[in-house]
Amino acid sequence: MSHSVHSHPQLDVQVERKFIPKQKDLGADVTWAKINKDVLKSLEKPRPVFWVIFFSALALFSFGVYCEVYQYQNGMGVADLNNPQVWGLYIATFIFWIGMGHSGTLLSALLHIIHADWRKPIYRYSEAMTTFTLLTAALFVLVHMGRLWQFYYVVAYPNERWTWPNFTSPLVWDATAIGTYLTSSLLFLYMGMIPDLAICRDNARGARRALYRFLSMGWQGTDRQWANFKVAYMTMACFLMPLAVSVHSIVSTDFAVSQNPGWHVTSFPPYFVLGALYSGCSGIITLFIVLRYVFRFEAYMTQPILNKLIKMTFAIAMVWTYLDLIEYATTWYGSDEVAKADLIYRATGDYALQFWGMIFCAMVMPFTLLIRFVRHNYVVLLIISLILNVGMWLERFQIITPTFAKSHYPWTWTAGWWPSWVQWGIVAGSFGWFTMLFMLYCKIFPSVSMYEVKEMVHEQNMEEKALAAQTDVHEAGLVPEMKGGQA
Amino acid sequence: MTMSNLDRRDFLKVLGISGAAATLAGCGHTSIESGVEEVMSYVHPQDFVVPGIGVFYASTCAQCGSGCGIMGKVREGRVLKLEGNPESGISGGKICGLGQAGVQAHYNPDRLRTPMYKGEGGLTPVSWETAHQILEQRLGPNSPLKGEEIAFLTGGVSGHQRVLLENFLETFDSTHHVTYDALSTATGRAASKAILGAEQPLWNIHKARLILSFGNDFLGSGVSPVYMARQYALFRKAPRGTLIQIEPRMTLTGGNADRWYPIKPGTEGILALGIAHDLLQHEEFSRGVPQEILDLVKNYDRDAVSDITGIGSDAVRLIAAQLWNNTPSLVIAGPSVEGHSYGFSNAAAVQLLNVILGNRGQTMEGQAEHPFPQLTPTLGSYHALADLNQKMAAGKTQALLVYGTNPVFTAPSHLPFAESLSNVPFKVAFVTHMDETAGHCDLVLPLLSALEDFGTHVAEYQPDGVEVMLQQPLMEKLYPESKGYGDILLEILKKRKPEAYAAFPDYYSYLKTAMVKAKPVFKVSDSDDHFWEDALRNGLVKWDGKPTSLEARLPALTMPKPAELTTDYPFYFVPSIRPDMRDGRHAYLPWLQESPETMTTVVWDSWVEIHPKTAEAMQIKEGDILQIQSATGSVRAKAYLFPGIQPDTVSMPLGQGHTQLGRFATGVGVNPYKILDPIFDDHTGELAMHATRVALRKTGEHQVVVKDEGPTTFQNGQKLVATLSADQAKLSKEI
Amino acid sequence: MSLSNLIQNWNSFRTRRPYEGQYDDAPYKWAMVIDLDSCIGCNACTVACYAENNLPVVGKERFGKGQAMHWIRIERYWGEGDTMTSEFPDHGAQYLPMLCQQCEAAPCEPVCPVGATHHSPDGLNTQVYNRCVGSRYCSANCPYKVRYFNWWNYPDRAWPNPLELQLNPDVTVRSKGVMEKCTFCMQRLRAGMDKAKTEGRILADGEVLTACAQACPTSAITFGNLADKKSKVARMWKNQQVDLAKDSQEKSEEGIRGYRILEELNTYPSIVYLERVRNLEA
Amino acid sequence: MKKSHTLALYADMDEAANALRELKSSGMSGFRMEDVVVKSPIDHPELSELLGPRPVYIQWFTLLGVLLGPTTGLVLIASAQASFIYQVRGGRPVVPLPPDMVLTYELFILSGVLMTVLATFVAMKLPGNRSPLYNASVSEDKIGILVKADPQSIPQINEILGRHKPLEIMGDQAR
Repeated sequence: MSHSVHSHPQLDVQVERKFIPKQKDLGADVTWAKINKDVLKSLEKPRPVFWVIFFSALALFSFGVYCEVYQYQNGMGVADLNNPQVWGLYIATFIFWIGMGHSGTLLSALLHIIHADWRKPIYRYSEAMTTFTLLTAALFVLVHMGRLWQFYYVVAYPNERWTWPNFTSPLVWDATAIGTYLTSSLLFLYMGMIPDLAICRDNARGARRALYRFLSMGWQGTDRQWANFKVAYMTMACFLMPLAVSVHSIVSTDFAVSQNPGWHVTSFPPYFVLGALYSGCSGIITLFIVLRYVFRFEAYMTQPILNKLIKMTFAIAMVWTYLDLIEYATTWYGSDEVAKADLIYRATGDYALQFWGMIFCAMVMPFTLLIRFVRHNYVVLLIISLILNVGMWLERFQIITPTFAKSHYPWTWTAGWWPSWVQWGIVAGSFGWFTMLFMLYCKIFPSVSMYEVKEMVHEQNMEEKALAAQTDVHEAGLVPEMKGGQA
Repeated sequence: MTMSNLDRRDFLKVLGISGAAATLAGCGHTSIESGVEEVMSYVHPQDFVVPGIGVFYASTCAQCGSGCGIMGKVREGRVLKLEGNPESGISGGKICGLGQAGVQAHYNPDRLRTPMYKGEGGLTPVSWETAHQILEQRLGPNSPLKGEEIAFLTGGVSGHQRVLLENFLETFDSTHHVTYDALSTATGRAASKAILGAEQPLWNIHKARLILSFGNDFLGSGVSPVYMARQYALFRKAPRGTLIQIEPRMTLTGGNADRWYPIKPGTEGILALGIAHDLLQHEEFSRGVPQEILDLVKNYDRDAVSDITGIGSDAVRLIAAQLWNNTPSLVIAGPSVEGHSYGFSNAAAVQLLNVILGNRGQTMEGQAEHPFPQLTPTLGSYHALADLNQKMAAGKTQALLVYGTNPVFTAPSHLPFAESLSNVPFKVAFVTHMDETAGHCDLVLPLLSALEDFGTHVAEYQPDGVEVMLQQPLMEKLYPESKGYGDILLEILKKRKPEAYAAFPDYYSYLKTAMVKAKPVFKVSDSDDHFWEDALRNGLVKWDGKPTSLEARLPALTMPKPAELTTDYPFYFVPSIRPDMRDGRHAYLPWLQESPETMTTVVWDSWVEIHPKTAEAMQIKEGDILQIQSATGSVRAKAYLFPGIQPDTVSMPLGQGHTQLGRFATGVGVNPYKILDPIFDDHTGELAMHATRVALRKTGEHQVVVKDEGPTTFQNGQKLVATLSADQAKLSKEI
Repeated sequence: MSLSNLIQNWNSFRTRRPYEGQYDDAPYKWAMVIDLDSCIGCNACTVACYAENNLPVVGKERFGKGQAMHWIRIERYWGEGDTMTSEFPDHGAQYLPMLCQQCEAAPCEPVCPVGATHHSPDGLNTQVYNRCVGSRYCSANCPYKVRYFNWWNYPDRAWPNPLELQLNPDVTVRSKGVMEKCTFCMQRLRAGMDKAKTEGRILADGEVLTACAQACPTSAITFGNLADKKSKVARMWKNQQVDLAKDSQEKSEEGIRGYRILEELNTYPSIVYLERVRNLEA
Repeated sequence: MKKSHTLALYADMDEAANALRELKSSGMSGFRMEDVVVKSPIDHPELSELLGPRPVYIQWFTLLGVLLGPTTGLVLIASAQASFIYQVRGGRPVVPLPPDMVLTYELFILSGVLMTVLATFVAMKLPGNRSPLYNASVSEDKIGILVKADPQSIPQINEILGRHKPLEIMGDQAR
């Protein structure tokens, strides 16, 4: 037990600092009533920067819509796609968005299952992020389609011609998996929100009250409701985790079941899942910092929680790096000469900048997370988390484009293919769309789970009480607040 | 000369319609031409129209002079597709890309639809009445024109179009029919005539064990590519013959060679003499060779030849050895041999090898004597145009009729044809499309397309006896205001010489009468109508002519040593002939523009080919815009790095750079004709197309070369086109 | 209905293709042989295809973007490796007419989300334009890259009046957003097979040809019915010791030229290429 | 007999637990422990001992979902494949098992989730109306004990509830 006494030079006060075993996830001043007050306030009065973000997103989205309409009218040709380069940014960004969604599930489902309580203040927006990224990804399925107006052919519906989708196509698996994932995540998000919606209902006025009243469905917080709720929530969490794993595995089969060099890789499913979690986690860090500031969630989105999040991100980044490197290694030491040539092309060819950019952003940059300064400086951390995601986007880009550029068939190789402004516009629009939806969500629904933070507070209190009952509080040094300052 | 047992004079009369022989009026039309401008309900369709079922009609391809028999698939009154006519000995049921595109020439959106007359503001549409009035006023019975005051300038024409044309000129007491061909092979023909006694001997490609081709692109842009390609296929079957191609720039044929040698342009004759030198070491070959030749050849030992030509002395030995081992062989010369000031000697030196090797009667024969020489094609030359140009410039020509040629586009800039045109008071163009020459004319007459008009064709190269090919309309005319070439001429003729022509209501009846009159020659005992209908159905009439034998002359030759390249113009300039564009007349066909040129795969453009090594030394990358400067002029084109070219040579394809030929041709590429230097063959006076030398200048600009090939032109280890050594192949066991 | 169908035909629904003798009882299995020694690279086949199948001319700009629509293309290679082995192409160029290989186990088929491309009973890899939604997965998965997508509404510009009068009424003009590819001139086959069926027979050898085979001046393309053992194409396959249902061909001796391109990818193509022969000592 | 309701609000969980304990041990007639409802902002599993067995049946619905969903799904997919004009694709069997398994797996999860959600709403009696004795503070930081009993027992119950420092007691017969 260390016991140190410092003197404050200016104020000439003696600060007696106790050994602090571990900072709590939440401050001691967080009470149940404060939680209600803070979170409900976020629905009404965010910082003005909220509107800046919202309208910028709206503007980006509008530009994306313009590009899409232009493409719809004139054909996919405006995207400068061509015979080997049939997919371009659309599929790359599609995977990016699908991937982004996975960490929400990781936080809300897996950490729930293993009772990692630090997830509680941040899982709600992560789960919302999952839902909205899936919605954004689903947009790309449509944007990418040559005949958007016939999109319903992909859906299995009975018709007089007895035609069905082709169930052997990974794209149909995709559609099914994403449909399942979107439905399940949305229900999971909604289900977990019901007690909070009841809180909103109990405090709102006017139209909002009607909305919350409708959505909370008459939740009263009775013990029977809670008991059922807990079982149901746990069951769904148990479904969601393998679902998330299957979804990105299936997305990886879009590539892995094909013949193309660089795609026909056995390790693709875990590689994709990890990549998804990785980009999702850094996305969560980004949103953590943004929400914390915009909605004044400083009391809930605390440094200890962020630290845990960063640790998790770093660990996932390392596993992903490992999987990426074994993918290269198996190709390098394998006997598939075409795949090997493709790998060399990725690293040295027309898209070498993107390749090394990915290596730098997604493999090297995570190491900055080990620096304490980075973890504690939110501006720097925000930038780094964005860089990580740029890296992950580049990773998707360089899965698709170089493979098309240098496939089995030399005659149709392309050199330096580059997407047109329409593609970039739609990709930018998708970011606008996501941000817009997400910000709107945070403005309308509680983006911090009130009841679960209350549980956290409750458990912290219980813990303290139990400890306090055992030993002398002062001796054990378990009270984190500073004492003194009165002398 | 072989002659049939029929009186030939008689036939000349008949086919020439000289005198009162013309008695038959046009009787019932049997083609779909009948019913013109009648809207027919399918409730009562004509017998030959079955909705939904395509019917094939035979005709003749007019896209080039090869005279391939074709069949047009006609459905619901529209011609949809052309196929080869299996009856035709030339096409044998096959067709080339250029021929396929005939339908696009027919349906081309830029077809001229009304007559045009030069007024205040240039050419403006006029009615046919006006056009006829003008024609009658200028060329009618009261026309004072006589002799060389009138000139008829055409590309190669044959059959009754030629007969009618010459009959037309005859009424002016003129024989001033000028045939101009921008890709004239007159020099080569003259050399062949001098050595072998025939301008265009028959080549029995399939019988040759070895073909030594000096720049002759017989598979692509030669005299009869489809027939040659068919023969080539046989040549490649067991026992497989070997093709050696020697040329400065790889042609399509060169691309198919077993061995391809890049040679310095203009040194082909020297190489041929070098090979002859080697061959004449053997007594077997030297026997009977005159002393002049032995003296001439003496100086060309392998090393000397190797120095001049850039072909290694081992290669010279190898070529000679193979000629020695593989008999019969066939040695042919092409444009790159002829296109020099000493082109005649060059080509003659090449032909000399055939004589030395004894290929006459084996792989080379004379073409069968044509029973109707007046139907044979007129073969164009450059000097014919130059002569005409001189007369025009001197103001001797009062009226000029232009048909099937576009000299304003193809004449080099040192032949100011467009300027000379302004000296001619009356110029008429017969065209389907407004081209550069028509743009300079006073009266432009819209012709029926080749798929709408009647005609007969006789090919320059008659491989199998003699065929008179029939061209018949495959559908009704698209534009009511267009007229057949024969009909227009006939109409004037009727006025000028009504006693001979009044009986023919139209060109069709003229044609039918003439053909029917010729029936006895084809040994057909059918009735006249049957004969005619059979001819139309088959698309041709055939006469079993036997090949003639060739002579062997060994004239004394002098072979100049080509001048070295200078620092001012350090590159040889070789214009290349695209099999589809030819002299540029087909540039308005979108299928051909979009067809990647086989050797480079470039589309919709002009480019300059340069060897990668040369490009590297000059730091030129693909797509760099280069200025190609000759003593005469300069053009700018994108660089294309091409390994199949002699490193001191640059090459540009002909045919692009139109300023006026419809939307698909105008503004595409540049016209290399305009930088050709005024160098002429000493013997024939032909333009030496391959003698120009140029300098390259980088402009610093860069544009992407639009082409089909990607960044690699190699198979990169994939088994795509595998090559098997000929000694391992077991072709004789194959099916 | 479909359930009983499922149970009744379970065995046939569970069969993998191709298998030995698959077409023994079938009337037709369309196949091709392309003799690369005869092919001279003259582009007659490609233009014939434009004419027969209503292929749009896309123009320079779109061609430059790689959006050309040539169902059969002539590729010209300068060598087998990845560089020139000598300064000049001493043994000429290597021409390769590349068209849809009508693979028996076509990689494009299983990946189409809507089943727009599938295998017909006579062994063709079909493309149903009406069903296509334009996901382009088939093209992505095609190792030969012979599928062409309608990036634009090509008919808008490809056939200015009256060029559209040339269009073949038997062939659909494709609108934007659908995938297309060589059909082995399906319309000709269909008409021929229907005619033969009414006459109670099967098509004779050579009765129906694809446009490319019909045009080819050197007859390098042989097209026919592989199910008919007496047809020329079947005899050539046998002579060249290529078995439709094998993914690598054992040859009884050296010098047999028949091979299928990228056969190692288990695509089982229906086109056999015959190696180009060159007198390498010349 | 018509039952009456009473609701007591507590600031402290321990007090609420004591009140429940006393209610349970009082053994009075006219009321059953099953009729006691605790309303709270969070789940209090520690109270379940006092409240007696309150079983949850959701998992059985889930089981039903995960059994029925994939089975019907697989049969439907296979039948659809069989009825689709006998389309062979890429040489694969018309009814290929690995892809169908992928879809079956997704349907397994989807039907599981949907049945769970359905069962949850049924079990939680949602959507439903709040009882008249709902107080908004139970969604903030208070704990409510709602007792349903015979009207004559209500005063006694109120008394027991009142002994444990309630913030408020409301009900049909509230003080």
